Amino acid sequence: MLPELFFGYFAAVIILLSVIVITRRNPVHSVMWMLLLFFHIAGLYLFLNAEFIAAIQVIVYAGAILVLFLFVLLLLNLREELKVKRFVGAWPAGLFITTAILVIVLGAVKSFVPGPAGKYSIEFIKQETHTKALGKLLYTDYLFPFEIASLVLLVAIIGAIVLAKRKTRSK
Amino acid sequence: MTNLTGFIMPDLGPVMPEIVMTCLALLILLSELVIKRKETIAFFSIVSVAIVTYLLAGSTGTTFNGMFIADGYSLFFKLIFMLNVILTVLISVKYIVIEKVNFGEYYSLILFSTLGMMLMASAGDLITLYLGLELMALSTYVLAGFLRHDIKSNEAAMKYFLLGSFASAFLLYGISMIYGLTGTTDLHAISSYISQKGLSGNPVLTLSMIMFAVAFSFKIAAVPFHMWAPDVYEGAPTSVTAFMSVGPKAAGFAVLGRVFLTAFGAARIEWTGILIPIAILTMAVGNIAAISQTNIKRMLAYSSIAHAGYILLGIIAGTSEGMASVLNYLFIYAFMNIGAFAVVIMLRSEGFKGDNISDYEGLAKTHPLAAALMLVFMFSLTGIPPTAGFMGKFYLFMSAVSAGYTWLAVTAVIFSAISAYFYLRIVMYMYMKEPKTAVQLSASPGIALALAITVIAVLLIGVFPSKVISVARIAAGF
Amino acid sequence: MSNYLLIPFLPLAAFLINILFGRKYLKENSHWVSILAVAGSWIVTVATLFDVLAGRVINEDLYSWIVSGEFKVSVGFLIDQLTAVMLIVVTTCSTLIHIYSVGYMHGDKGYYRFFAYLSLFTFCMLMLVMANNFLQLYFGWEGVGLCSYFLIGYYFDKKSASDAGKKAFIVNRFGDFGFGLGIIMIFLTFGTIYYEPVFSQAKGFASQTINFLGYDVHLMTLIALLLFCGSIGKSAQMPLHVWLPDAMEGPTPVSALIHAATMVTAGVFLVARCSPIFSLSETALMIVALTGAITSLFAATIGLVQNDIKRIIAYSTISQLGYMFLAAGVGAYTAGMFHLYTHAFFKALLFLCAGSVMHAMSGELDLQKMGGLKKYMPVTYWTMLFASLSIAGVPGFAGFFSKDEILWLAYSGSSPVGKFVWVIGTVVAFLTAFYSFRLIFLTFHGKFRGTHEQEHHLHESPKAMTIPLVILCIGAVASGWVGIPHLLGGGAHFTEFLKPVLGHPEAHGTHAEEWMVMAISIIAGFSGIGLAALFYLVKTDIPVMLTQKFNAAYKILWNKYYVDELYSFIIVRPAIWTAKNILIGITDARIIEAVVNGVPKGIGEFSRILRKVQTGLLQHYAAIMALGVLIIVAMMLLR
Amino acid sequence: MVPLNWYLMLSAVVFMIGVFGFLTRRNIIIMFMSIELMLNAVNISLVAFSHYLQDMRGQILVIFIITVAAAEAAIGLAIIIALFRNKDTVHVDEMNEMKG
Amino acid sequence: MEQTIMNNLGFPILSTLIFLPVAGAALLLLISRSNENLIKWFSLIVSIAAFIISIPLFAEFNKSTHLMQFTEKHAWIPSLNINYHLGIDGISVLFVLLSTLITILCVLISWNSIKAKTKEFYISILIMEGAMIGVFCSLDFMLFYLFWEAMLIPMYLLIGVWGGTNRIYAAVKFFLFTLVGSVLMLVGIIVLYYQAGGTFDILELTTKTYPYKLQLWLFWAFFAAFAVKVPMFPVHTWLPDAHTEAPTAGSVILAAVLIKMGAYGFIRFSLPLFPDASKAMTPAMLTLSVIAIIYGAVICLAQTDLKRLIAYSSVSHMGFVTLGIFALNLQGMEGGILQMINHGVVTGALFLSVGMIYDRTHTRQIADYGGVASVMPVYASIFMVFTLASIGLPATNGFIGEFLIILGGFKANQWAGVLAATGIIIGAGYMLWLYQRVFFMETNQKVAGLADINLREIITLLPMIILVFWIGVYPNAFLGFMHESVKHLLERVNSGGMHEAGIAKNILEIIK
Repeated sequence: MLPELFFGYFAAVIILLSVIVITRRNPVHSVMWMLLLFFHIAGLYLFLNAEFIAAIQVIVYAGAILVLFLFVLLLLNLREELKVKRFVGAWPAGLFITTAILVIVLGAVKSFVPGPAGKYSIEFIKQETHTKALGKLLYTDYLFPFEIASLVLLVAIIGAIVLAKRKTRSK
Repeated sequence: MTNLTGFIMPDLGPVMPEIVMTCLALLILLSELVIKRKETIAFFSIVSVAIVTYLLAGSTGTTFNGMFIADGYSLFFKLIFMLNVILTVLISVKYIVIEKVNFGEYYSLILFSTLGMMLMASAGDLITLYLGLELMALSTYVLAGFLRHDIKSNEAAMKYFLLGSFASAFLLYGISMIYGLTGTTDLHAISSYISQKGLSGNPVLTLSMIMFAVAFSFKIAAVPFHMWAPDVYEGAPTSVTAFMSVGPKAAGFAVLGRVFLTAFGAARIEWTGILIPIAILTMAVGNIAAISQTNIKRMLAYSSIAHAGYILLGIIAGTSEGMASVLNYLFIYAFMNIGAFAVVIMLRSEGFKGDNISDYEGLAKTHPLAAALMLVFMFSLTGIPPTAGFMGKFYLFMSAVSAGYTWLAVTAVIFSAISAYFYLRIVMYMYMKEPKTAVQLSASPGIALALAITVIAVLLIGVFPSKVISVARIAAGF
Repeated sequence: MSNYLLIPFLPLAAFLINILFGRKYLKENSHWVSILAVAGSWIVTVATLFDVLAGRVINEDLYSWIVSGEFKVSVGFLIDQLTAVMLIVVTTCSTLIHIYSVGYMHGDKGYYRFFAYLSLFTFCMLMLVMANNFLQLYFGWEGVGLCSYFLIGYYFDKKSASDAGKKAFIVNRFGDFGFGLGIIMIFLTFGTIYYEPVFSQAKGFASQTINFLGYDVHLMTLIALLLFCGSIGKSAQMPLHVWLPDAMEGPTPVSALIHAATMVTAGVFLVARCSPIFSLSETALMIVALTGAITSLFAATIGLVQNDIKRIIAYSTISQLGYMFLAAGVGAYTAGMFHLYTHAFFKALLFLCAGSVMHAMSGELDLQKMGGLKKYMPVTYWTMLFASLSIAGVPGFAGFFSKDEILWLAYSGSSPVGKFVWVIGTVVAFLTAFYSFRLIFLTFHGKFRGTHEQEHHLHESPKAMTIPLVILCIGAVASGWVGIPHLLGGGAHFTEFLKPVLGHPEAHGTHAEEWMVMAISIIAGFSGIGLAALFYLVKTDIPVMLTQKFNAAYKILWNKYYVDELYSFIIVRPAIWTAKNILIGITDARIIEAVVNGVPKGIGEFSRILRKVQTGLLQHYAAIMALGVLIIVAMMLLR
Repeated sequence: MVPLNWYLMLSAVVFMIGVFGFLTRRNIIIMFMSIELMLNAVNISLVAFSHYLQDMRGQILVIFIITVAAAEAAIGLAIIIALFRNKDTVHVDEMNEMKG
Repeated sequence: MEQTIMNNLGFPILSTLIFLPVAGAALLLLISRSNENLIKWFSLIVSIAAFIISIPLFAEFNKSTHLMQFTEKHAWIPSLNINYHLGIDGISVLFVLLSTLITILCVLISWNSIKAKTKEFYISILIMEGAMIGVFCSLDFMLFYLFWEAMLIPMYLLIGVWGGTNRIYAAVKFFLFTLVGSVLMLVGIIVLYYQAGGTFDILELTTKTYPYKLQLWLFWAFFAAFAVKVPMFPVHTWLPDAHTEAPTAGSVILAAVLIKMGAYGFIRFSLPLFPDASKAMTPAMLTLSVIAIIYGAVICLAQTDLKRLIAYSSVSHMGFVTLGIFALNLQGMEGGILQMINHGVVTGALFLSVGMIYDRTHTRQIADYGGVASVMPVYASIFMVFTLASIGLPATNGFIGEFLIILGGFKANQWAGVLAATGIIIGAGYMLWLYQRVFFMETNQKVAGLADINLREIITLLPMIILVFWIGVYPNAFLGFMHESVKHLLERVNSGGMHEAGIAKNILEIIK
């Protein structure tokens, strides 16, 4: 019963916070609520025995990405945002579409049958420790994607510089 | 395995071209610091691509636990990507000077984007696939917004970026579902699990296929996930538009073919049901919307949408014949589309945008050669023999008919006939109207070379398609 | 013995020489080429005639023309008795009229052209009569029609002339439509279109019926009637007679040669040539006879009131052609041919005389403006008088013998309508005499009614014109003497000559009856002349009074029974109206083009709608993507 | 034990909330945040799968997703800054230079 | 069974014929744009050379066989079993000759009338020639289709660039009309390929039999392509526009060769490939043909534009051709083929003639003419020859064709024969009326003082005049080519598998 209650709490809060995030008039408030949302998601990860993921959720997502958002928001200084309307005129149409998809998707996942179980049982992870298990995999089997990810980040750096730098160097 | 000491370095042979490509791209990125003449960088880029192309020939095999597959299929796509890079660089050299964005990053971003495409073509695992896709996409977002001071370019980048991320999210949702359903992300493993368990018809499988279809449709600009394309094509720098119209589209088809034919091979009935309406809509909307365009880049955007529709026929056929026709078509498409963009780029000169269709009025009188080249490309895009475009379409329709989709082929040919209307309009403007303004062509050796390559290829493949078709057939697994 | 080839090909050569070199080199000397050629033909014809008289019939192929499977046809020549008669008529008339034209056409700017056409006409006419198969006949048939078109429209800068030429050609096409189908039917029936095998096999099909366009019809009747369609057109019979009066727009020698002596009689020749087929169908013969009879009456009545000198003769021609068909229709082909032969002379003569009058009157054609020309142009007067006597059937003249034979055979023959057509024929004989002499009296007698200037100008025509008149006059008087019936002590040589080809009907009558028929026709002729004399010489106010009293009838006759108007109303105008308003206006423009232009227009409209969907707004794009997802998801998962 | 389905449903709901936000908000940055929301929804399901399938792949994918999200954030925000400089707005319904 | 007779001339004559003009066009590219005289002379020499090379086809042709002659075969796309396979038989040989001849005339007629973009013009003409010959020689469907569509490009340019005022509309209409038709055929070809087990070889395809239902579908797919090209009613409306707006050379090529390809397609492909469907569809085809004959002819009565009138007369004349073809008997078919040549000669010549006077007056309105015969007597005479040939006067070529067609048509269906014959009456009507309005009557001020045609123009028309009479007087010289091939074709059609009853049953099934 307890896990269900626990899940129930987190699920309810996550959904609630999601709704709050996307409905705030002030983007800064949205970011703040999102921070809270991420913490809850991290909590859910812990509940799923994924400590490392929970950690980076907080550190990278909440700590880096959201801060970047906040930074940009403050840079842009959107004061008038508080006065104009938040949603586009046709938001009920959006609501209808999303709800409809949601209903169908929920109908589809209802009968979900998971695939075959792997070897990383909870006991195994507990014995190996989560971070270590993950790290080993990441640097052996998933070395290749890992390298690609590094390139993605490199491109992001180049891109950010190219797009956001102020002075043009062209002759 | 879990013990690090047991780690055996995977075979790097198959992945060598990508590794070299990465190194060279980084080198070019750094070389900008020392080399002042950007043309040299362009030249280096072409040399790098040539080196990579050379390496491609010797590197086949599967490595990284099946995450990277270098087979004929990926090889052929990589050839298209290399071609794309070479032609794009050739037409860019002068253009980016005119646009005042002559930065070295431009070339390295193109190379990184191409690297992403190569990874997509070779992806044997959904994780590499996703990362390759993102690598390509992020580079392209940046390239689309490369004209920082141009509002249209900004807007194009913004639209492309937001919608692209939106589509990626759908892809991820699909990946997560298929992962949950099969417990793996390896394409072959997924395939064998699905056929073994008889999962065909499972709603979650269908849902995840839909999500894949959505994300890939976005990349290939298929209706209704094409909405970004006209705006982005228009706003992005023309050379980037040319690049985007071939590279990411081909990469999209590479993963589409790989995922749907390999991983979801057993659920063909379902995914043809998804793709057929998309294909028809794509052909319809692409061809019809192009008719009333006034901007040539936008028109070519719709044209490229329409072409995605035709190519989908080869995927829907679901046979190796179909795949061969897709490969063949994309190869031809690279030539004719970039050729067309090369002419478009030539019209851009200092202080003159030259991207309105009306700018082409009387081009045959002022610049007969350019007009003649454009004519060839337009007829090729329409699919009129003896140009390569015809051979490409012909083979596509053949594969569709051979797979039993005669009615689909009929639909396609009718839309292809409709397409003649807007391609001919360009020819009509060039040849049958009097010039209003004196258009200045900004020709350069690069563009001249690119045009020579493309036009010769278009005509040569149009008359002697045999080699390309047989190579495509080998690549598609004959 | 292939000299006969010279007969048609000499004129052809003349045509080619004239048309190629006439304009630049020959100019006023063009006539020499043509005259020499046609005279040469005449000489060869006479030689050939003697061969035929000696019983030698020529039937040879020159070369194979069309071969398509079992359909084989050659250019070939058949010269038998019938052909020989036609050859004589054609070459003689042609030669004389060529000569006449030298005077008549003198100084015309298209002099070379005129002679070229005449030569071409002669060639075609000769090909027509000399053919040994139907298709070559058809060639000649259309060829003479073409020349007729050229020559009617000779003064092409006159609208009326070019209209008339066109009308002649097109009206003839209506007839040829049937003729052509007839040839096709012959081929499909007999497997060949050569005369000889067709005629020899015809008897075998005598009782056969065939389904034609859904109706079961007697085969031979069908073929005969289809062929007769051609005759109707060419010989200007009802209802396709309308072109001939208009054809008078051409130069008068042309009217004489083509529209009196030769071409228009081709229809009669066709019926005579196909007599083996016609004879097998009583229905067909009856229709031929009735068509001929009615046409002759009909044309004669119109001729009564016309004032245009050439038109009167034209209606007279129609009427006389009707006579010939009447003859053929009662089975008296020889009589028909006999009349054809005599008619050629006197009718050509009439026309040439009319031409001579016109020459003197500077082109004036209206009888009402003539009068008293006798003293100015005696040769013309006397020759024309003889011609009129001949046509009126005054005993001793050529026309008398042929007309009498027709009437007698109609009366006595086995045809069911024989008696009826005899009555009509007799009435027509009376009418013919009347209007012929009306013409003579109004033209040559009384006082001159034209302008003073015209009167001053009156003169006899030059020798080149009068000599042919005199020669033809001899023919008009004496040509009938070769066919004097046994009753009058003659040998009926003409009939005997043609008998091998055409046969001769049994006459079921006594000598007394034959005398009676002859007497009635003579009375009819003389009363016609007498009445004309009364009306136009003695009491000249009677015609005026009559026209006032019977105004309605007069109007109808004056307007030629409104046939032209009727055709214009039911064929020409509806066709053009349909073309303009229905085919162009509705089918092409509103239906086909509406689809053709409408579909692209619709696509274009749709294109603009699609453009509107592409709003440039990110949310809309995303929404459409999401909507796409929704639709696909719903489609795939809600099944 | 919490059924796997619950996680999936949670994930679906969050994902669709993200979609809704993307479709309806005018502010680009919030639209961007909606995308982050969608990614997090996927992450939830991936981690759940990973847990229930006793397989680490899902979690590895989550790591990559977070990486890519960071990269996307960098580029996305750079684009937004570049755009804001030229256009002085962050409202998407004011950006339709190109349409049709 | 060996189906072809190898070329024994010592050189690949058909390839030479196809590629000589194309090579000529390529060389033209190198000639300086400003050197117009050289361009013209060069094109003329190339076209004459092609004609001279084509003469052996006439002289060396073996008339005693239906087999393909002068054949060449090389692998082209081996992986799809597509070959470069050329050859001609009695049906196609005359069209090849006609194409080479017409091209010379087109070069000559354009000598002074084309003033802008001369180089492109002659390139288009020469490419056109190569493609036209290719269409008639191809024995591989793929090759055929390649040439078939390749023709569209130069023709589109000819109409659109050098045409009249409304040229763009006409060019686009022409292009789209024909394209829509031919793409359907493309699918048909592909279906046939798979049905026959993977071959595009026409000779091989025509030896096989196909299921009746498939035959019907494919028949209509091919019909779409061929009927548009012919053009049959009701898809004829592109023709008046294209003919009217095209420059003289364009109209001539269009009339003389291009629209023949539709009818040629019916003979070469539809009939032998789908004999049962063709037989079953004969009533429909005959009906459409007869409608075209009468419809085209009647419409001519109301035309006010010279070229438009001739264009509609083409509709009518091509109706005769299709009637002859679908009469499915020897006379009709031979007449049809001959009529195709005739129509090419006559209508081509009429367009040439109209072009000559148009160059002088720059008007196509009939009302602007009148009395031309007085000022241009030579021209008038020559025009008369073609007018007469057009209305089918015996001793001209028109007669032979039309007579054989009506004979064949009548044999096949009496109504068809009778109604077609009415077309001849109307034909005489509109042509003579046209002639009257242009050449006769009082001289219109607009044409007063025009110079008669010059030597170049006479030379241009001379071959046509010779052909008019040659075919008219001695048609066997031409009919002789086709006897064997047509006989063979008809055997194939008439022995094609199914019984009448079976067909009737099938039709009922389809109606249900």
